Amino acid sequence: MIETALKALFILLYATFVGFMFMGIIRIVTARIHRRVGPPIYQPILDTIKLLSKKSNITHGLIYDFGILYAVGATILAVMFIPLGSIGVLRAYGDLILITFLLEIPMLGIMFAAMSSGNPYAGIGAQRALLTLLAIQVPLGFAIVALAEFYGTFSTYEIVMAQQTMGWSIFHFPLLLAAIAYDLVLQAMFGKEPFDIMIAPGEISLGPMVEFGGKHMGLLQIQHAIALFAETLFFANIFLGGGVVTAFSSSILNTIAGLAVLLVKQVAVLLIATFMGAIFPRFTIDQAAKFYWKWPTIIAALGAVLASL
Amino acid sequence: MNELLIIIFAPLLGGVLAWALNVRGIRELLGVAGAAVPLAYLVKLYSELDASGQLSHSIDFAGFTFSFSLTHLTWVFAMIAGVVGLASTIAMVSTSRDGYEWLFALMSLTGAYGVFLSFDLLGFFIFWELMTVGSFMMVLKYSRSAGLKYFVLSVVGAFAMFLAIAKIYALSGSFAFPDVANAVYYAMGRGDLALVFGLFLVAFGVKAGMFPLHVWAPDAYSETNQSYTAMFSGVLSKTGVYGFILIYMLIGYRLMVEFGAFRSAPKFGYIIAFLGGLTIIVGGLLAALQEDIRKLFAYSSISQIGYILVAFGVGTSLSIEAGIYHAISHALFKGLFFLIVATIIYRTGKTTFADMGGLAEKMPFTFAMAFVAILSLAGIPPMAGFVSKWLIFEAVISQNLPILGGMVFFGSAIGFVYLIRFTYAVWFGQRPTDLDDTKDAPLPLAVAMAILAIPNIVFGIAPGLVVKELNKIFGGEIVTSPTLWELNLGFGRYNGLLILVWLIVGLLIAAVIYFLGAPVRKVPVTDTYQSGNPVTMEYNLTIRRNFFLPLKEALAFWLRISFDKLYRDIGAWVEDFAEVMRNYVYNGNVQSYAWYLALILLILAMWGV
Amino acid sequence: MNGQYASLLIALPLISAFFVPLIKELGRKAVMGYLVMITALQTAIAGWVANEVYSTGKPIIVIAGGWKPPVGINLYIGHFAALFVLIIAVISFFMAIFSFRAVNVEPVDKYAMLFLLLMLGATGMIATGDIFNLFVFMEITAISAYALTAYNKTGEAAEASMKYIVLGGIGSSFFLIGVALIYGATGTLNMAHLAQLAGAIDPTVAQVGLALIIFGLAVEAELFPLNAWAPDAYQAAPHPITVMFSAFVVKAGLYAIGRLLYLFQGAEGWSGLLRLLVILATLTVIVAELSALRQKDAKRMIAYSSIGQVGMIAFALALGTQAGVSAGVFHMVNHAIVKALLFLTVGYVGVALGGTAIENFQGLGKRMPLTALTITIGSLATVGIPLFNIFWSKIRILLAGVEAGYSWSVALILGASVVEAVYYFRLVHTMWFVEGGGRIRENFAIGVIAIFLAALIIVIGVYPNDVWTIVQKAGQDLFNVANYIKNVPLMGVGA
Amino acid sequence: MNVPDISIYYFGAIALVLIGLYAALVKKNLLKILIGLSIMETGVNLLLISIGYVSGKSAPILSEGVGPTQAVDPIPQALVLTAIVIGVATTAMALSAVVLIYEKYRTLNVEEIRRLRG
Repeated sequence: MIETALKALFILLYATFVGFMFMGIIRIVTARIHRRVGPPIYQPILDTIKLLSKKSNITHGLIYDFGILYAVGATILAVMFIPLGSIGVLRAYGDLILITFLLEIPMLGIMFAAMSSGNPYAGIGAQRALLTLLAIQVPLGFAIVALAEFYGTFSTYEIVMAQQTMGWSIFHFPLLLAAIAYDLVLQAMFGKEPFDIMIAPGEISLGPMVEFGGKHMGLLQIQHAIALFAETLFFANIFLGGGVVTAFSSSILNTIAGLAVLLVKQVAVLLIATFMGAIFPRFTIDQAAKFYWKWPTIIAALGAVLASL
Repeated sequence: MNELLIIIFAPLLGGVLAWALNVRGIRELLGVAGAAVPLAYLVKLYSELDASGQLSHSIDFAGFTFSFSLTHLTWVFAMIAGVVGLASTIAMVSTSRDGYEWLFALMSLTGAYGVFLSFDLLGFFIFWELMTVGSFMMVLKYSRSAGLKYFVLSVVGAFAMFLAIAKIYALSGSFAFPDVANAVYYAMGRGDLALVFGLFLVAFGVKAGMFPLHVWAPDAYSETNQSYTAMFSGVLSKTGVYGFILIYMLIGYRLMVEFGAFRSAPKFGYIIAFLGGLTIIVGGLLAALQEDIRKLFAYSSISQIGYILVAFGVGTSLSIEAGIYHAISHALFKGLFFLIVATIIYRTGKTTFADMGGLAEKMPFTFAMAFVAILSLAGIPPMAGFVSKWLIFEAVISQNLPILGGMVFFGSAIGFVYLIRFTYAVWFGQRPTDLDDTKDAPLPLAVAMAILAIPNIVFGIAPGLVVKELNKIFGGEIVTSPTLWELNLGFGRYNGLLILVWLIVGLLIAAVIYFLGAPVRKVPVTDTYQSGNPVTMEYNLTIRRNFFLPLKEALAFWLRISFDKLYRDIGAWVEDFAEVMRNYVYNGNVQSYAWYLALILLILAMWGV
Repeated sequence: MNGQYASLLIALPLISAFFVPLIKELGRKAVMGYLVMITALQTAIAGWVANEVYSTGKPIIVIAGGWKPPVGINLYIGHFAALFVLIIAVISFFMAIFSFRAVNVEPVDKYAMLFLLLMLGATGMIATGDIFNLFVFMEITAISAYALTAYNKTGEAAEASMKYIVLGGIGSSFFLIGVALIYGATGTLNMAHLAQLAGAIDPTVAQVGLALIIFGLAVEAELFPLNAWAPDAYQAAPHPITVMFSAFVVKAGLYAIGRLLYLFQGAEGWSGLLRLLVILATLTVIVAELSALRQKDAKRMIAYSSIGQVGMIAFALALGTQAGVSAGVFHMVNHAIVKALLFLTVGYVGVALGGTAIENFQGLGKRMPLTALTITIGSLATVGIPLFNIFWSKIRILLAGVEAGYSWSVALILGASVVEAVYYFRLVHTMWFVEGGGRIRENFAIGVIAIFLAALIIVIGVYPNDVWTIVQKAGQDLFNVANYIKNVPLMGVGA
Repeated sequence: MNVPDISIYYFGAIALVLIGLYAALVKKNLLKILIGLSIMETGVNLLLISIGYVSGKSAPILSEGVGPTQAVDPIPQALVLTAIVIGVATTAMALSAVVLIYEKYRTLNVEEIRRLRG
């Protein structure tokens, strides 16, 4: 019990910290691509602390508060189910479908909170977010199907273990296709260009986020950090072999090494997304939908069909 | 009198009495009693059923033998009818104003019970018709065109079924399910078999709302008493679903033998599953584009039934069990949704999104119920809706059916999409000033909603409860359930309690951070960021129409294809044809009529010689 | 009591018809009262006969003038005839009451006479055991029907009557040719005797003769396309007469078709004739239902519907199986009740509101609730909703149809039934959910009759067992020709 | 071809029926149609009679020197008598209907007497 609690606490802190670092990395890398210096890597943490310590907060009602809490809670829930190297609180129940759903539901909380403010920008943002979700769901679904059919199991942990003997998923052609599609989907999940339509800074004033400030925004930053961590972690686990290291005799060393391996893989995923985000302009929402329903879907479907053979 | 017959006929009796007496107060009492009695009997019979495995009763009537049977399968479906039927009738206490509605609502409930409990094809057909008529009358009162569309499609379905039944009867000389299954297995030819399957597919497809036979549902579901729609969508559509199980029970083996399998799914099942998948997508996309709250849920209902069809089509024990589970959760959350719609309409008198907004503050209880329903339909763990969807996903994908897998995935996203639309437009945003003194749900509606909301949560956290019953249907551990909270499929696990606990943990952590921060101050809807414009309530701050306009534009090409229009065209064509033919044949000239006689004489002469 | 008293069934209406002119002077009320009295008496006799037949299980054979068949002419009141004579009497009785309210055109005495003759003719057609006698009764029916059709003396009535006469005349001529051919080949006119000899007749003669007889009867039985007179006549005739047309005149024709068909079971080419009849019957159903779809006049609409139902009965009778015949007889009974109710109530609306156009039915649920309710019950029953009587006979007919291998026919009939449902429900919707005028007082006697018929519909629908047993016997009577031959005491001339 | 002499009556009768039918099918005047019907009936009656006719036999009236074996079949004759009566009644009915029609429509052309249709 205590061990579980400690593990959970560790995962939570680690995920939050690494997530904030990722946010910093994104900002730095983007800045460097733009030939700017960029903020220090810990800048997001500072921002969040500032937000959380605001002396005056406003609310638009109970749902406005609860939605935020729900988003953070659900994100925490999600991260618990994803195997983190050899640490994992609920990885035995880390079902592919469950995790996919859990990664989506924080958005529901944010939507609820944003919409309850009654701000029209939030409404448009919610609409765009949902259409993006709709757009990415098809390739995402096929990618998950491909994985499940290839490995014959839905357990993320078992998939990770299978990769230790069979090699990474992306070295199998059907799953390579799935991984490409999934990576394109990640772009939208991160909310990066060219699929940052739902936030669209400068266009609809951050969309769903427009009304948030103070501690609400702070909580959302934390949620964002954890979600960023969870999404990259999930990808690294299911496509890039996860982080299982058995080279050392000490299990603590193995764990640390595993975390390190995972971190490298996560950063790689992140960087790809950042590079893509930095060079593409924003799509319109129908362009995005048509895009996702075309190439990524075809690729992922092909992968799924091949995997099922 | 036999208990099964009481279960079946109690609602009808209650309805007839309520209609005949038609005294306010007594009418409602009789109606609710009519729906409550069968439920009580079902609960009472549970232990008996558990002991014996099957309770049967048969009577000779009108020269036929009718048999009724309560098995684990039919008990589950009858319970759906019982619970949702009861909730729906309780809600009708608030929304229904005359005996007419009580009569026909309860008549259709009797029909549904009869369909579930019948153990012979003729009884099945008769109750099917009874149910159709009852529900049709409910619709006809509100809209003639919606009613007739519903009725015509239903009757086409029912007659298709009848033809199939007659074919089977001509072969077996009996209607009883065991005899029928035997006769079909040993004696039916390939062509007849395909025909019977096709006819059943149409029959049950219509009632379940399967694409492309779904077109009646949006109109019929919306053009009636919304309390009744809870039963309409929750129970009556389940009879179609149950019909698909009957296909398996009666002709499934033979179809499998005769036509083989596609991958691991039987070929005939794959047809069902594929149509089910299309149903999910079409229903869901159209739901997102509706401007009327009732229609949104009508299409949503269609879409959700698609899941059940996909599950049934795959044809493994696991997938069928998953389908039944989804039938249960669909009945629960969709019943709940329609009661919510009923409450909204009852309190505001409005049905379109454009006229609503900001009701969450005014109707907190209803909103809480809506929240449960939304989470359940959207498939958010740990709700009943998630468990059943999860089971379907696993069942479908584990059978190596990637296309179907993609379809169900798409469906879950589209669920989010239209639900948020509903949430946004009804509960949040700016409230039109004429809704400022809207009250919360009246007591009967509140009770009815609570009846349906509680199982939505319970069956999600403790899926073992349901699975234990469903396993009995198949007589084996299809889904193992080590504890009440946990499901284990071998290749996937789910634990409702753990999710709940950790969600609470997550919420607590978030709450701690939240409460560490400075206190909040409430501001009105006008006090928001509006690009620097000052805003008063005069301005419209909510997107009231065409919320998903970009989706509509992206789908423009596909939206032009309408089966509804096709059927209407066929209908119009038949009417025109009838008109022309009538005027030519019965042209009023007696000499032409004499020629007809001569013509027949000529035919007789040619045939005779 | 002696079974020979059953001949009163024929004698009573005939004699009383001739007494009508005598009481003419007493005025309209007296004539109508007389009519009610006679029909009540007829009902009593028919009830007694039916009771006799069903309790002994033996048919009553009335032998005229002591001449044994086949030389003498006999009446054969078996299970079928007993049942239908009763139905005819009961319906006539009701219509006599209805006539009080519905028939205001003079001369009423002629009306009463023709009314009784119509009843007589139909009774005779069903009861007779002689093929030429059948022709005579058919002509009595037809001529009184011609006259009654024209009774309202409007242009339409005369036109309808004229159409009926022309088509009926052609039909009966050919019927007579058929009889002549059959007689020429067998030398007998007695049905039982004919049945005995049927197998031995020259096949061509038998075929042509039978075909012509069926052709002649089909005009009366409203088979498409020989039914073109029917909608006009139904529409133009006085309302009570329309009820009688639909409830038993056409049934008598159907019965004759069924009886003769099965008498000639042994004849060659019989099954071919059956197939032709099935085709015609199916067409009848389809064309009639489609024609009813957009009618603007409710009475005409129901007339077409009636034709469609009759087509279904003909279909059942032409299946050539016991199940089909029994189902057909069941449907005959049910249809007689339902259509009697519908034409009665619709006719009553016509009388009360001055016409039967669909517009007059708007808001009828509020204006004449009882009438509207009974029309609704009749409509639901016709459409074949469970818990109403027609449902049972309809599914039996269709099951028998598929069993006999006519799946395509059944499919088409089912398709036509969809159409039927549409126009009936449009009517129901018009009555209950469209706004109409103010409340109108409803006639008590007609209300009682309508409620009685509606109750009958529901009682049979909810508990069909007893009626089914009865019609099964009647169906056997029709189908089982060997029994028929056995029951008639043929004199000397064995097979 | 060995045509029995009785055949001529048959042919005659059938010819009459066909002539009547022709009139009913082709003539536009209502009265002519009714005349056609009458001709048809006559043809039928003739047919009936000829069926019972036996060459060289006398009428079936019991009188001096005419026993049952010398007479033709009496039944068709009885039938024809009945049929003639029926035919007269029908014709009378029809003519009265025609009178009424002419009063109301002022025409006897069947193509114009079509108020009831469809």
